[in-house]
Amino acid sequence: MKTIGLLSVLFTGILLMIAVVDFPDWGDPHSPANSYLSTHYIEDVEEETAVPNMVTAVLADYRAFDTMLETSVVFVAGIAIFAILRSIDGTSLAGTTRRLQRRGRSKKEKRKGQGRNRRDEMVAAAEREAAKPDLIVQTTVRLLMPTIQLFALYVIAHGHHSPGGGFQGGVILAAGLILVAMSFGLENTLAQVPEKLSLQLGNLGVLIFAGTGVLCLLLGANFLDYHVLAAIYPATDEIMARSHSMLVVEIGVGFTVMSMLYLIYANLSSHGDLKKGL
Amino acid sequence: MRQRPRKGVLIAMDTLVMTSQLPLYAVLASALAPIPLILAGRNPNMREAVTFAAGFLKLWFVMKMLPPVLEGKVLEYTLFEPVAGLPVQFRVDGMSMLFALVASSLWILTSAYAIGYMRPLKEHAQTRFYVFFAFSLSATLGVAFAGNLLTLYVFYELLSMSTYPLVTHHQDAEARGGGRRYLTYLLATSVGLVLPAMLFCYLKSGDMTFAAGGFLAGKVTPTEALVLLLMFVFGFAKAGVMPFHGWLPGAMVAPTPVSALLHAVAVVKVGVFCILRVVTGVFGLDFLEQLDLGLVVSFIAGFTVICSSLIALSQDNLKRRLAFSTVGQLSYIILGASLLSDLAVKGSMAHIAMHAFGKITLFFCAGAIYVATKKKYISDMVGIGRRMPITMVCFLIGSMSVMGLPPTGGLISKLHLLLGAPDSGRWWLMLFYVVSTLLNGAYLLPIVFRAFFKTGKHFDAGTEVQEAPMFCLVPLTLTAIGSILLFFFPHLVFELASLMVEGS
Amino acid sequence: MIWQFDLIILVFLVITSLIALRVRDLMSAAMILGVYSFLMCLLWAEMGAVDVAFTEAAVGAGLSTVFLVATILRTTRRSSD
Amino acid sequence: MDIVQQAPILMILCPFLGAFAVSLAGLIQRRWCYPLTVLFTAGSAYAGLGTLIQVLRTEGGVIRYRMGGWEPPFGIEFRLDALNAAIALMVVVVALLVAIYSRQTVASETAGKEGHFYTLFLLLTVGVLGISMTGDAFNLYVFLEISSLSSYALIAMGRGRAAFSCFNYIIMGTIGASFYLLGVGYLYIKTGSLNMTDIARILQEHGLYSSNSVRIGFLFILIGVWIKMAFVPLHRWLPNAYTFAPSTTSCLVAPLMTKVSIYVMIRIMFSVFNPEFVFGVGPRSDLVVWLAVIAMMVGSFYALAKNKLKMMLAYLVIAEVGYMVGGAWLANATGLTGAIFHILADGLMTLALFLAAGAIYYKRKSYNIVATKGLFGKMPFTMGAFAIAALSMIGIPPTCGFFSKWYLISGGIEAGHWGFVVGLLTSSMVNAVLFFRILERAYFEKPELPYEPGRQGKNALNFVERKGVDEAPLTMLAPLWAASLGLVLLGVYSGVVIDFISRYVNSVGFQ
Amino acid sequence: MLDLIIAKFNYWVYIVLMMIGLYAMIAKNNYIKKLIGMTIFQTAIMLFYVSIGAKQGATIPIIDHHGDGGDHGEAAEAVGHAVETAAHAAGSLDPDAYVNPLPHVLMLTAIVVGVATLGVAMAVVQKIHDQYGSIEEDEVLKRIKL
Repeated sequence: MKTIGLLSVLFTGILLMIAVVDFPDWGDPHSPANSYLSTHYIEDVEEETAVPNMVTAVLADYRAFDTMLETSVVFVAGIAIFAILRSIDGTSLAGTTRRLQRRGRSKKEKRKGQGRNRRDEMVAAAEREAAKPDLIVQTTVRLLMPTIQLFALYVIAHGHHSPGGGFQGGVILAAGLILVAMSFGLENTLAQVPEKLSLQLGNLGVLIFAGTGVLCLLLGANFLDYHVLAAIYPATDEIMARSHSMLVVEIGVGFTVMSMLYLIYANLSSHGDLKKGL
Repeated sequence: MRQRPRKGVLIAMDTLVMTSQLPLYAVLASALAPIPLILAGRNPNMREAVTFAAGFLKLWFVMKMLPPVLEGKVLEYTLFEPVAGLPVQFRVDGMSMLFALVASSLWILTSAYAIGYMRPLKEHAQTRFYVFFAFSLSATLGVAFAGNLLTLYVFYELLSMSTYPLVTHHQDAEARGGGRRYLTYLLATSVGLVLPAMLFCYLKSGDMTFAAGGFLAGKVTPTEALVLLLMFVFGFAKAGVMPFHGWLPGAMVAPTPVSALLHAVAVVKVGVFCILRVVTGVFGLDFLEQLDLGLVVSFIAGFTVICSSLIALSQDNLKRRLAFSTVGQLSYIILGASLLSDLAVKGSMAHIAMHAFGKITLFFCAGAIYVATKKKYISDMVGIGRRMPITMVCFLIGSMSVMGLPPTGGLISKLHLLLGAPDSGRWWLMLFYVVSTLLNGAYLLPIVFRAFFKTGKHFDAGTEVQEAPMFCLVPLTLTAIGSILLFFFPHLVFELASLMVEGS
Repeated sequence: MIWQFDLIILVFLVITSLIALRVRDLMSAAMILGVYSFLMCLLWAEMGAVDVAFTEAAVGAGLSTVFLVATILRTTRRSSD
Repeated sequence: MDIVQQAPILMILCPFLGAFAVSLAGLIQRRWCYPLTVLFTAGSAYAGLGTLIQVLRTEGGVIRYRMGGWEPPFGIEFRLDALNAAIALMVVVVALLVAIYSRQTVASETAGKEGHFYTLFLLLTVGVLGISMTGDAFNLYVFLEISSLSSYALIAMGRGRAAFSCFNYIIMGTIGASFYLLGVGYLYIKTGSLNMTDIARILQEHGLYSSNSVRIGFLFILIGVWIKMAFVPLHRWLPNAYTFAPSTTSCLVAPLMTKVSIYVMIRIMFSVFNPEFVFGVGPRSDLVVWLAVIAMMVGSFYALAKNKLKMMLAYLVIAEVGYMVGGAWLANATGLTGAIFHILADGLMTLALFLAAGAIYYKRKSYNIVATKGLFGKMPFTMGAFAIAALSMIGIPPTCGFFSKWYLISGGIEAGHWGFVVGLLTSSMVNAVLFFRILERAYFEKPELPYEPGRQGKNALNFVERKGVDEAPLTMLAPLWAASLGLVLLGVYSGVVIDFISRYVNSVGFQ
Repeated sequence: MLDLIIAKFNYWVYIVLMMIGLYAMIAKNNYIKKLIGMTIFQTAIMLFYVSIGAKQGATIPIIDHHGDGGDHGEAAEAVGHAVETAAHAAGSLDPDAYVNPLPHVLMLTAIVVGVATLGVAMAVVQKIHDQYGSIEEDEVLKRIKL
């Protein structure tokens, strides 16, 4: 395996290096990539969409379809991890685990003797000790949480004008939840934000995105062609309609990303039974 | 070498092509029969009635096509066009007609015989048997009516598939082995040889429709033509040219009506029919003569004729002996075609019909003996003439037809074949025919002789006459009579055969 | 865009990636991967790709590491290579 | 809203929105998932028909759908021509049939997770459908990832070695997708565009074909899709992954994933690049055809050595990939036509075979070929359909397998590549041996259940042998027979389909 | 030659990173190590894309409003060096002043895809650990053969 790996890696590497010779210089403003599509985006983005952050504009409007699918990729990942790890009836997965672990351990014992096992136990005990809720951590998290969430909301809402948007905001929200789950225990967090709710939120997020698109369809334009939505928003022209719709869409992205990443963490850290986190 | 008259080509241009749905109906008559057959499956009488109805319906459709064909018309019907400019198409001409007539009339007799055979032996899954029987008849007619190579190939494969359940009807270890051999030979040759040959032809000539004088002339180099010809001759393994004859004795595990059908009507005849079609319709006699390729085929076929007759001599199982006899007789037909003379080709065509009647009689007799006495081996049949005189008389008639003795139809076709040899300028090829006729006699006549004039351990002087059931007896008598009738009235057969040679 | 700065980060990237793969303790590897991601995020920010850098900081250096740690705690910490 | 104009997007929106509807329904009442899935895939199939008709009617045979109304190189577009309209329709039809079929298998194999299963099922359909419809190189990558991620999950839900083989699949799949992404990046750095048509135009106008990075970009895209389609020697991940997946998953994944990768390969080769460039350097195309021949041999002979029905079929998928890649690389129009037609034909064949295997598993609780013993008596309808599919796989007329082979062999002869012709014929024969071995067992032997070490205990005890005919339920038989009859119909009407496909092939511009 | 190395050093390093990641994916025995390799591999490709979009002397792709905010909400903070306000008012920006936003958009997507794949892969690793009690490839293979 090592030789095959090395050979194939060398092969790809050499190929790629041959190609690099042919590349335009790094940072060349007049390379084809920097002078064709990007010129259009840079020059016309504000006129066409009224959003100064080009990345947001391209992400949520020109290539909004990509973004919608990307959101659903997160959704797929959440569902996928759930489908793989989660044990519904609680017997099949857990049962085999225990049996196999026992078998595995007995083999290990035979091979390496008792000492290793005792050390394992000590490590486990230390881990158990460390896993106990810590007052300092909890207080800090209590203090931090509102700031984190506020910042996340700012990132989502202000994505038009500064770096950020639905993704980043959603990830920060999820990180906040995960922080809580780590310091207060997963069960406590799940009591506040249950699994079902986050799944529903995840669905809701993509549906907000896709729904905006379908609304455009219903109003007679192509999918995700926001300009027709001017008919719905009060007092906006077609260009501002794009800008507003992008915000709506970003909020949808934020919902999905937050809830799905949170769910992924919940499943991964609790090994699919959602009982005990890290 | 004598130049063949060019008349045929001229006639071909004059022939009227007529669109008609009759060929389709004739094929569908048996292809759709399985539906009522399955529905009536629980009631044997009803089921057999359906079979007969389908048989007569089919024969009627075929007969309806006879007058226009005799007038020299070609009936055409396009089914669908899978490849642009290359439809799956029926074209009914004299040759198709001859084969279709033989097949559809013998189907009725075989069905009747099947009743007499299957019921007393209490065979299982009889409905399935009749269903696939009907399917294979459809495929046979499809081959007969095929207007181009593609169609021919399609129905050829369908025939292989639909006869497989028949061959392996007993579903035991022996049937399994035989069936496996059957499919291995047929599929390997058709996929491995015919398909590429066919595609090569198509790519070289851009055509596939059978035409008088063929469509390959001038399109391929002599070497290519030789390879293609060999691929076709060996590829249509149903014709049993050695060394691809191995499936035939293997397929003897089938119930006798199936063997009869395989040997006399459907499968092997389809093989030689295909070769005849390819020789006349794809290469064209002129083209082959020009390249002098007939001789190669002659030798292959001649070798098979002699070899198979010798093997037949050593067989004790009656059905196996008949099987090897069939292998030989098939190569007669191919040998005739390879002579490339009008006379011989006509004879080949006629021999399909003549041999069909003769050989089916023989198989029917073998089956009847099995039904009545459960005897399979020739050594056990000494003196059986006392027990089953009618059967054995018919057996004698069948043998005579196969050997080509008067007053049976076999004589007439064999005469044509024989005379075809000097006609093509290779009189010494007659040797093959003469030697093999003698051998035929050597392996068939002793059976009859010993049946009547000797006493064996099973049948002594005191044996009472106890024939097979009527359903067995009547068909075999009818086919035997048919063989004799063909001696006196061979006109229709030859008219159709000459239509083929001249018009095709 | 300051290429000297760029070059230094790139060198560190290669070093961290190699260490992340060499270390036998998976937990350390996960942490070093976090460092790697953070360096990558710096690099992108320096190249003007602020949005990407932001996302990488949150996702790569943050969540990925958490996921890795979670899995390592749920399976085993040691690696044979 | 003009329904006809919007047909392409509706085709993809149906399963997309359906996925979320099913996901929500799964939270409330799991019974609703199945009918909803069928409903949404049926809607998609209906829209697919509409799209096809629209393509047929349009002047020039190309319809374009702009996402968000933006001009193509700036926004994303769907671009449907004769090539992908047919393939997209095949995809939705397969999805619909599998959806109908899935009722019992999903309930029994992934009990309690129906909602998630169907959500992933629909998203996988979205991914595959999107790959076949989009005209944007990067959008294709996103779709590729959606389909991959959902197929990872669907496969990992299986039993036995599923997780292990799924991990290998993830590693290989990620390498494949990343290589594709890398290749697109290389094209982007030279052309500055992501739209396929636009890339093709720029390559042409600026004469970039001789550029090394364009060539290597092309190569990376190729290697990427080859990994995705399990082309020899990159095929090792496939058999295990397909074998241990739940049967519904393999029914959906096996006919779609590899075929769609082949579509991507053809699209990149002939729509983004052109034959002149692709076959410009002589020995290279020859080499690929030889690889394809090896793929056929490896697939067929390994399949022969396997005693698990599904494993066998999985190896056949590898062989079939060889057919199609070889056909596309024969460098002539006939071969390409054959390859494209074979995508459709093989999609249906593989579907029918896997459906039958699933039905057998459902009734006999084993994939071992011993379990097929005597099945003609037990499950006559399932085996009948299986036999038709097997005949198509062997290439017996009038099934479509024959006609696709017809074109492939013609292409091989035309190109003078005898190795390919012989390889294809050999592989057909091996297929014949393979399938008749099973059909023989099913026909001649007495029904019997194999002893499988892993399946003793609870499951084995639950199995009660019933007397007489013990056929799969109608919801499984109906799609199975639809697929099998589809094979015959596709064969009979192959003329029409080929006509349609040749519109694309003619536009490619072979000399 | 030196020119070549200096002008494109970013690309060289990305190739090195990619090779490291790819090698780990193929050759490492530990599943988590493979996944770490996968992350490195993917980020290397992202680095490549972002490098495509880099421009000498350009600023981040957010249009800088010098006090003319008003209708478009509040003005963003001034970042980087100045952009001609006059040119902006006329509606035509200098394309050389901003880096190419398109690769950024693409890589945002790629990052998300990367983390999604990582998550799914880790779930599978946990399942493998359940079944075979190990996350070393050779150990798992041994268990399967048993």
